[in-house]
Amino acid sequence: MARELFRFKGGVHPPDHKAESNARPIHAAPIPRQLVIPVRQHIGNPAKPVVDVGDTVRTGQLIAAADGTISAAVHASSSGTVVAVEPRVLPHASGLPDLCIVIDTDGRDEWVERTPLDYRAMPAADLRMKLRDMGLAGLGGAVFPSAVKLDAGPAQICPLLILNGGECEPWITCDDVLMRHHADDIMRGAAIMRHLLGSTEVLVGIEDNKPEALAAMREAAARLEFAVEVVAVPSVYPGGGAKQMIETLTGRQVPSGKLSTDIGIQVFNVGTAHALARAVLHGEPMIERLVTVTGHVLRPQNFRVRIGTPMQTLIDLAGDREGATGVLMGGPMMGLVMPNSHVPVVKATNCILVQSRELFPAPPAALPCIRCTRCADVCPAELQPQELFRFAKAGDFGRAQEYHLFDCIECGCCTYVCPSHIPLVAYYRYGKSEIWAREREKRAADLARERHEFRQFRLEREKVEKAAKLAAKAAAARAQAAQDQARRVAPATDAPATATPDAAAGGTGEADAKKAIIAAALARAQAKKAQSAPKNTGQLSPEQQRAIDEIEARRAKIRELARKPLESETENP
Amino acid sequence: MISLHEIQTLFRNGLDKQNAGLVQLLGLCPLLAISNTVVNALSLGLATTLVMVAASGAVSGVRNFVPHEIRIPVFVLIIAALVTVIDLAMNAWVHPLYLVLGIFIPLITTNCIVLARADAFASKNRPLHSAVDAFAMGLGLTSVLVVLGAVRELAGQGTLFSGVDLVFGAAAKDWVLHVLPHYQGFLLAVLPPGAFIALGLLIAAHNWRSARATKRAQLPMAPPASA
Amino acid sequence: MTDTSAPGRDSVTRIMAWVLGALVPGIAAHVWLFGPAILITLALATVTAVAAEAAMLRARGYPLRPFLFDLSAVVTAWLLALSLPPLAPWWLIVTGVLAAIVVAKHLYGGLGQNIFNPAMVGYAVLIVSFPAQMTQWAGPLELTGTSLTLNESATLIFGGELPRARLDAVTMATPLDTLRTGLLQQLTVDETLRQPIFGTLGGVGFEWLAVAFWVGGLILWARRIIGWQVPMAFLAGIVLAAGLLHFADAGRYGSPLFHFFAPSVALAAFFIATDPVSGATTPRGKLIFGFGAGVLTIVIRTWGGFPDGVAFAILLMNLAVPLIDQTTQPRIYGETRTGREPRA
Amino acid sequence: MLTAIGVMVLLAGVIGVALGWSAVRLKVEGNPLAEKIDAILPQTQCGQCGFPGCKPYAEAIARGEADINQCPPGGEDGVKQLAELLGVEPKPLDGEHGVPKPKSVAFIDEQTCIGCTLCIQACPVDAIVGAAKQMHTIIASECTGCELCLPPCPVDCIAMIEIREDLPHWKWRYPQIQLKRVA
Amino acid sequence: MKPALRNAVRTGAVLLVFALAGTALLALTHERTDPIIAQSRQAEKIALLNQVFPAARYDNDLLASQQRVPASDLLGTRQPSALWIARQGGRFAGVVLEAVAPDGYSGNIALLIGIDADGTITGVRVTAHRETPGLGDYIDRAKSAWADQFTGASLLAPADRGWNVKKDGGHFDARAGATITPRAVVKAVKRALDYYARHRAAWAGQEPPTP
Repeated sequence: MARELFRFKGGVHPPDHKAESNARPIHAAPIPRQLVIPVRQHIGNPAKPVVDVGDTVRTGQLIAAADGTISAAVHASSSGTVVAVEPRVLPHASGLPDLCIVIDTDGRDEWVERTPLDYRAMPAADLRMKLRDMGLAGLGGAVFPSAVKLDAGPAQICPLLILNGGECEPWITCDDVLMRHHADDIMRGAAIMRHLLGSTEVLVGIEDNKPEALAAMREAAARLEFAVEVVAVPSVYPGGGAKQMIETLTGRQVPSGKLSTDIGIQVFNVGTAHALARAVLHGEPMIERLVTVTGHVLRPQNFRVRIGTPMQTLIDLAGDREGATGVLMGGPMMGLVMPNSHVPVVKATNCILVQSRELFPAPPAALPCIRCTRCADVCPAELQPQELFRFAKAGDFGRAQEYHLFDCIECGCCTYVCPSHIPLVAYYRYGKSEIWAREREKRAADLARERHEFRQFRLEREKVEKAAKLAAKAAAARAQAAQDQARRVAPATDAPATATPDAAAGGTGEADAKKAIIAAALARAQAKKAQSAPKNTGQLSPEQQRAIDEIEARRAKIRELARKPLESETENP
Repeated sequence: MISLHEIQTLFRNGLDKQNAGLVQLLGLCPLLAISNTVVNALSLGLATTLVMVAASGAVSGVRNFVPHEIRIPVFVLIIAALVTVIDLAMNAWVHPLYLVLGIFIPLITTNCIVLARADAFASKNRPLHSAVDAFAMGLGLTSVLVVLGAVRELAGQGTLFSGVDLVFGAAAKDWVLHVLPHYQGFLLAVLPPGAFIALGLLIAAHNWRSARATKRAQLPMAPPASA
Repeated sequence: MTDTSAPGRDSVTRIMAWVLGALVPGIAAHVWLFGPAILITLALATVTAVAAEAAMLRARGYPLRPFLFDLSAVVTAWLLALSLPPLAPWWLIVTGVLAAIVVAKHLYGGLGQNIFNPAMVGYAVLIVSFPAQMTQWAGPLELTGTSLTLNESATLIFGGELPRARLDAVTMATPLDTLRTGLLQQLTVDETLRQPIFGTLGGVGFEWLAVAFWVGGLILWARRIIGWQVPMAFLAGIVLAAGLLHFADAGRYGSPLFHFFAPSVALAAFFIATDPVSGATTPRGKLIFGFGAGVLTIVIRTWGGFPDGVAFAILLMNLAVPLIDQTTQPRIYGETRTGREPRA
Repeated sequence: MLTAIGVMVLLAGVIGVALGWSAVRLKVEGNPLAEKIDAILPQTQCGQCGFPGCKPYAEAIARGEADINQCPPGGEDGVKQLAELLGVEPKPLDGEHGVPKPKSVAFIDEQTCIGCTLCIQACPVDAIVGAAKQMHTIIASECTGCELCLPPCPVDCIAMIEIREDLPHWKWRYPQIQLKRVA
Repeated sequence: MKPALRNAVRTGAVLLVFALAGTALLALTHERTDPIIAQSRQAEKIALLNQVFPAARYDNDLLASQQRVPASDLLGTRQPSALWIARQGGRFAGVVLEAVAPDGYSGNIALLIGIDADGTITGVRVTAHRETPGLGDYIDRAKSAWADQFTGASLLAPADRGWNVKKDGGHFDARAGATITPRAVVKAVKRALDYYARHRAAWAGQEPPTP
């Protein structure tokens, strides 16, 4: 058992506040009257709604389909009627609305037919497609579509699989209680992952402040037919980060800008393994998850919650208290401030942390940075946070990128130790989104430049062509005029002489003229056709074509709609 | 020839808006090195002004004969010749002062402000304009030098116009003003670092003043525009 | 917008308070060895610094409370006061503190923005402008046998005069000065060191002052207020440079031990060079910064125009900090030594 | 004395010849500066600067014929970048060329559009599709918001719609720390 | 002609003309000012010598009497230096020596020392030094009258022990906190007197140069 462990650089030891919520058993939260299910719950493309207002849906029914490879489907968390497909406020720091499917539940919770999958018999690619359509996404926080992560790449093998039971953020205990009570399901999920990734070694990393979870997982591991090593790792924040867990267990670092699979390691949260087992072995899509409700509530505990349940419902279940000052989704270090307490639980919601003045006093006023480098000492990404702060603050984003701003994992260790109480992570988030916005703007500018230059080129070409055409026309007209004149002159001088051949020639001449007229008409028609053909369609990319198609489809619909009332009007009287 | 308005503009640029010492920060080497007393500062400032006026006038006069690609060598040639003439003249006729200003007279040749005005202004304008511009610029530099010299001399040794006898002979010794009698002396002001600090403070004051001026100018600008 | 992560308990005020606390052994030793004059200097410097800080904050439109209570102005005042001769006249103290707080700190943008160590700027301004007053050190009690009382000190500091004999009785050149003088008189180091002012390790009295600063420094290190890099590198720079010179010609250059136990070295190593604002920030940068300051100190002491070189050495290294920081960026997580792995 | 004059004159002659020769032979073709300026400009192609497009304006700046403050879509930020590139003092935008507006895209009211194609001809980036006597549509992702399509439209069916922030385009705000008294 | 060549000839010619004009101007100015400058230099030198050896006490052309002397430990010199011999009515009246105090706080201090025929100092001036400003630079006559206290001194007055700063029990003042510099100067002056004593006979015996 004496596995050599490695200490990653940096990290802090905040008070863990786990005991508040991890002692109580898991409660299944009742299904609320209304579910609000966002189509954008994961990283990648948002799912596309496949239901309309008025449709009745059953529990586990697909309501929005995955769009592209990096995407995941969304399912009805309970049976009922779709009452709206519209933007609603999301559990997101922005407080902006985004497309959600709203279901009024009927309380019957009637499931669609659930078919377990025989994963051993299926081709891996098919299984992954299936998982994508079952909405599998990582439950550790990043919500990356699991199907993508279960692809071991061209090599089709990923020797080391790590189950991440490191729940390092204070207050959160949903993984802890999941491991205590559902260790076997987690291990079954691990078996499926091992199958898909072709892993030869499976490690489970759990922090040593969760002895019950460690014991339960070890027991479950002993019951397996393959070897799983459950390793107790030191409790250091952010030791539960995937990269930190890898370093703790193997001593290896994921190269900057690469994926862990590039060094033959894949990491999954234990919750994801559990959801995977439910999906494959029971045919249940991802419609629920464990959520810790803690902080300023009467009975902090973990709930099994249907996706789309309003957070306030859970807070009420845990015992709402006077004096709440706000709600965080996630822990105190990395959590996001919720715009209100009525936003729905999503796949990423591991914890609802109710704040109060006593538990989370307002931070003292920020003072200037004194460059004490305590932040650098605790930064697990081994960055120089004080420099990043300086650049982000000054708007020097180029330098910030040079100093690896994008390697920042926003763990909040720097903010935690800063003696000047500077909200450092807020500056990094600001810097990152500014850089992204600038890149978007730059791409747009490049596109505009390119299109403008193409247009200039096209206009130039058209001008040349037009000039050539005009010149040709003028030449033809001159020739015609010369011919006419010749004709006018010829009959006058030589009329009788040409009279006889004229009949013969007239026949052919007439035919020629007719032919010419027809040709001209054809040409005109063709030209007209060409004119009325859509312009600017030569240089369209597939996306643009798609956008146009959509517009056309909408127009057709509008036309139809415009016709319909007329028809009905004519029918009615 | 040259309108009053043009002269005003040139002087406003030279003395304030485009001031060589405070805004363009050109010619700092002599500015910092020689501004430890008012007399030194004034003498070097006037010498520089003289060179600038002569050089700008000459450059402007020949500007139409000089091909673009050799304009810099020609300008430098003109400036160097003029400076050397002034150097020799000072050496001959105001020898004591020459001893104090020493190497800074020949260094006027490399003073960027002279070449900068020759290239930026004189090579594009008529001789009279160029001479006036050079005079204004030189005066601007001189005024900064004198202020700097006064500040440093006063702070450093508590006097004004010390060394005036070097220019006007021993009889002028009594002209020195002992503003702060029994002054301990603040050596830093006289030493080179003091020059940097004093110039920094002067630039700060100038920036503050022009910032305030623009603020003032902006406020009443809006209503007349709409009227 | 709130950043959600909960800040820990440490604060700038606590850090500064620890620094002040760690100076107490040094101050106590100072009183013990040189008489109570230092207390007057400290008090005057503190009052001036706080007043100047408040005035500048007000002029720049900043709130007074958080910035005055961060104690950084008091730290600057104490460090400068401890670098001055104990019997320095009041105007010298006030000028130095004003140069430190007004020029070096606030004209550069206030706390966190000052590229130079304010206390050392104050010291440099004083030694350049008033070298004569800055070399009037009180002799250690052990040698003079008498020291000025608090009353006498106050009289002297605030412009009153003392009988010349009384003054001569208590002032003498510092050991560093004496060594320099001796060497210039063609005496060898050994001959010079036989003079009474030299003790076993450094100067009589001075060596104990150094030890007291060491104690304070080690407290700061144990409390993680300062890292080990800068003090160790600084001392290494001192010992190495002095050792090389001493090894090359023991007759002309003082021993590393002597330099090591100069109070200014101990004060600089633990309290001044470790100033985070004006120092280097990367781990390797801190080593270079400290080492460079140490070597420069010896170089300036040996060949410079002023008796001690610590202040100038640190100011010079302050200048080099941006360059040092930029060129010593540490490897980040997942980055190979030779640079980033090419993207797959 | 004569030698000095001789040496100087000889030197001057040689250097003059060398400079004159190299000025012709070593001339650099093209204008890399204009390209750098063009890269800063927003590529709206709106012509508010008085030039037919961003590139002509960039070339004019490079030649010193246009000032840096004539591009309202680039905003004060753009002026600042240009000033930095050219090493001159930044100045406020010239109001004669318009004022910066929030970023918008054109939107065609399809009920009113008569399909005259005039806007298609006006669009500098070919972001309008459609045909004669059919309704036109704007490809929003390619519209630069230049407003050049507004004046030619005979029925005023084009409106500029401000781009609202949505989730994918949302940005974290600059952390507000109130240290300094607000004057 | 090729365009490059044509351009080259044109620019070459223009620059040549300007060089010619410029150099001619300089040549002219030089012609005019050269004698005046030479005069000024002489006057300057003689003024300096007169500071340490009053003009009233000699009647020869002091500048013309310049001699080169080899480097000497007593003068503190490492290179040959100059001395000037003053005569009154053809008789030896004194000498002006260049000496160096090598042990200043920051290196060499260059001195000019005038000694009359009796071996009494007529004046001492520091001509070059790098002493700390405000601390050791009061030896410079421009800063203080400190150097004047040597005037009238000789090897006998003060006596041997007296050739020291007061702090070391000698006769000469020194400011507190800066004794290294004056110490060095006092010693250098003393050694120059020794040098004088050793060579006086040779200088006095020399014939005055015939005019």
